[in-house]
Amino acid sequence: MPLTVKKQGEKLVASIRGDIDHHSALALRNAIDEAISRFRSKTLVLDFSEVTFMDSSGVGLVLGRYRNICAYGGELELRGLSLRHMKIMKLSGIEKIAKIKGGEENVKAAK
Amino acid sequence: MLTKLNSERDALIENNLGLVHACAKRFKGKGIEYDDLFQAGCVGLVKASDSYDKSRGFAFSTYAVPAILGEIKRMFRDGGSIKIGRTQKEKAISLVRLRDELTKTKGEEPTVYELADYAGLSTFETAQLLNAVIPPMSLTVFDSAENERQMDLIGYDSRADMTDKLSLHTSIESLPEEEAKIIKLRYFSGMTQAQVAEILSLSQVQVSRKEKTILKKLRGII
Amino acid sequence: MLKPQNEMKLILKSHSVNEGFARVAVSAFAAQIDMTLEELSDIKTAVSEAVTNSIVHGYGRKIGNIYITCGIYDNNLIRIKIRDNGCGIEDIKKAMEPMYSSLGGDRAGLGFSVMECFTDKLKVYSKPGKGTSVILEKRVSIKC
Amino acid sequence: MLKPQNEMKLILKSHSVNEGFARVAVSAFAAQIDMTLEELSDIKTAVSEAVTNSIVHGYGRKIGNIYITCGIYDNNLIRIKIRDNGCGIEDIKKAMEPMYSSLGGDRAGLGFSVMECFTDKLKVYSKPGKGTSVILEKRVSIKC
Ligand SMILES: Nc1ncnc2c1ncn2[C@@H]1O[C@H](COP(=O)(O)OP(=O)(O)OP(=O)(O)O)[C@@H](O)[C@H]1O
Ligand SMILES: Nc1ncnc2c1ncn2[C@@H]1O[C@H](COP(=O)(O)OP(=O)(O)OP(=O)(O)O)[C@@H](O)[C@H]1O
Ligand SMILES: [Mg+2]
Ligand SMILES: [Mg+2]
Repeated sequence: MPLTVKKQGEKLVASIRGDIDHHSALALRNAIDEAISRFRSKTLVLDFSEVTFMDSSGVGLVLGRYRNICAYGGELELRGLSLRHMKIMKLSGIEKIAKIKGGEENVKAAK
Repeated sequence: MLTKLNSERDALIENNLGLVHACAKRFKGKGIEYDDLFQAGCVGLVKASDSYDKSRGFAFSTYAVPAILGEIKRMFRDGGSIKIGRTQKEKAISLVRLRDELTKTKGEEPTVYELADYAGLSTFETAQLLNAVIPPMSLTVFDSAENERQMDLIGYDSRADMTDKLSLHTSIESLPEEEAKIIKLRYFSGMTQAQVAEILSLSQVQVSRKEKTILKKLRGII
Repeated sequence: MLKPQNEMKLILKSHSVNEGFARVAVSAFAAQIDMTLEELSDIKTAVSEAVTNSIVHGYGRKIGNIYITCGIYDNNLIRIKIRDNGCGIEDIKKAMEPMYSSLGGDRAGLGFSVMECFTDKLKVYSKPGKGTSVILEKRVSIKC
Repeated sequence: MLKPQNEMKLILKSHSVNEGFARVAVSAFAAQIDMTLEELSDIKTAVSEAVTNSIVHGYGRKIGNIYITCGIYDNNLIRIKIRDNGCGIEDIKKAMEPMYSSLGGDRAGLGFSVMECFTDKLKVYSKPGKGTSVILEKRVSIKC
């Protein structure tokens, strides 16, 4: 599974590797949701720094995990988004609800 | 009788070296030296001439070409069986690195043609490889170009072999706890500086600075 | 539309494992025009969206054929058509609105927006019960 | 022959620039089965020979379509068909003999021998004036 889930302090960090499309998103979703319910962390961090391809299925993956972590009263943080992936994310307005870290330049550059 | 047979066999070999050249030429530029391809092909030719039976009515080439190709094919096998994923990934990573280098030296992003040209690959192959992996390390702005290279050195470069890693391991024991932790997380767990910063409640800039000093120190020790 | 300089047609089954293959095949073909990696990724992303729609919406649980045509025209124009014989779209205008999705779950409703964002032209033809065609055009920069 | 688990069809023009694309497309599709790099390049090599023959011999100076079907079957069997509507082959047995070539120049007459050597099965069907089909089969080793 191209996914590593680690507990880092209070945070649950899920690092995704490889391509995120509709085909790969299903397994990623199940694994991340399983980790959310097991660890019950207040903060879910999704790390995209090793994602090689992403289309709108990646946005759906994020929105779905956002809904899920909200149900636990937690919050969502996104890391390592490249300029290109940020551009796609921003079509959904996700930056208004999730904390985006480590790519401030990208957030701005992606208009 | 035996000597006659031998001279017949020698003639067969000598007269058909052209077959070996024809076969070897077919596989030029695929990562094996022409001389080696030719050598392997000759082994096939010798085997074929040993077992060739004229009375069966086949032309010698019908018999020899599959034997020659078979030996040449074995050469490619003997490189060991490499799983696709890994080598493709390595190749792709070096392509992206090449792109970054070219971007730096030329001041603008190279096109796929230019990349292919530099890497000596076809454009189709290049496109396919880039599909396999485009490491976003180089696409993200937040990791400075410098520590990318540091990561490459220890993370990906196959020349940074195990002995380096092992000696690094023993030297780390002599470091203060926090410093040892930074190096372990960065180079043995393969984490990014941002990840390490998170764990140690430091800023990424602090991790970057500390890492540089520790590496200098380690180089002194090693 | 003039005749393409070169053209390929690809027929795939609507298995989701083929999404990745469709991206690779189209971008490998398109790469015979010289362009930057960014432009190549734009094409990949748009194709991925259209193919995924045919799989997810067009055919749903069924397995059907997806027809992809990719043509290379003068002045570095790439034209890609992705067609399915699936359920079709009732209201194309509504379907193309950002954040609209007829499916719940994890769909963001952004597929068409992404296609628009990463190409120069997007056309959608569809007939309910018959199928859907998406045409993507991208003109890549000419370098000397 | 049972139904394939997955299958793709590709239609190309007989421009020589498409040889490379055909190789890449087939190998990208075949790569969904786990195999070694050598096995993958065996497949590429064989496909390349067949496609080149359709371009060089089948169509010659004309430009026609080349039809490639690639199917993945149970037990890691890959089956590839390369078909053209070109001039066809009079004497298939003779054409398949090593070092036989109907064209002079740089052609060594090794194409069919290479296909045979790098696959597990090779079948050739042809009708003069109608066209040629080459079927290549390769069973790749299962690795754990
Ligand atoms: N090929 C198709 N066949 C049938 N309906 C389609 C097709 N493509 C798109 N649609 C319809 O258009 C809607 C919008 O598509 P779009 O790709 O923008 O969003 P989505 O697929 O629902 O979500 P996302 O692409 O973000 O995962 C879909 O929900 C679907 O109802
Ligand atoms: N698709 C085809 N259409 C018509 N004739 C063909 C086709 N494929 C092969 N042939 C005939 O079979 C002969 C042998 O083919 P083969 O590939 O073995 O050798 P070649 O193409 O002549 O030389 P090489 O492949 O070494 O460059 C050809 O010379 C040609 O006459
Ligand atoms: Mg969609
Ligand atoms: Mg040939």
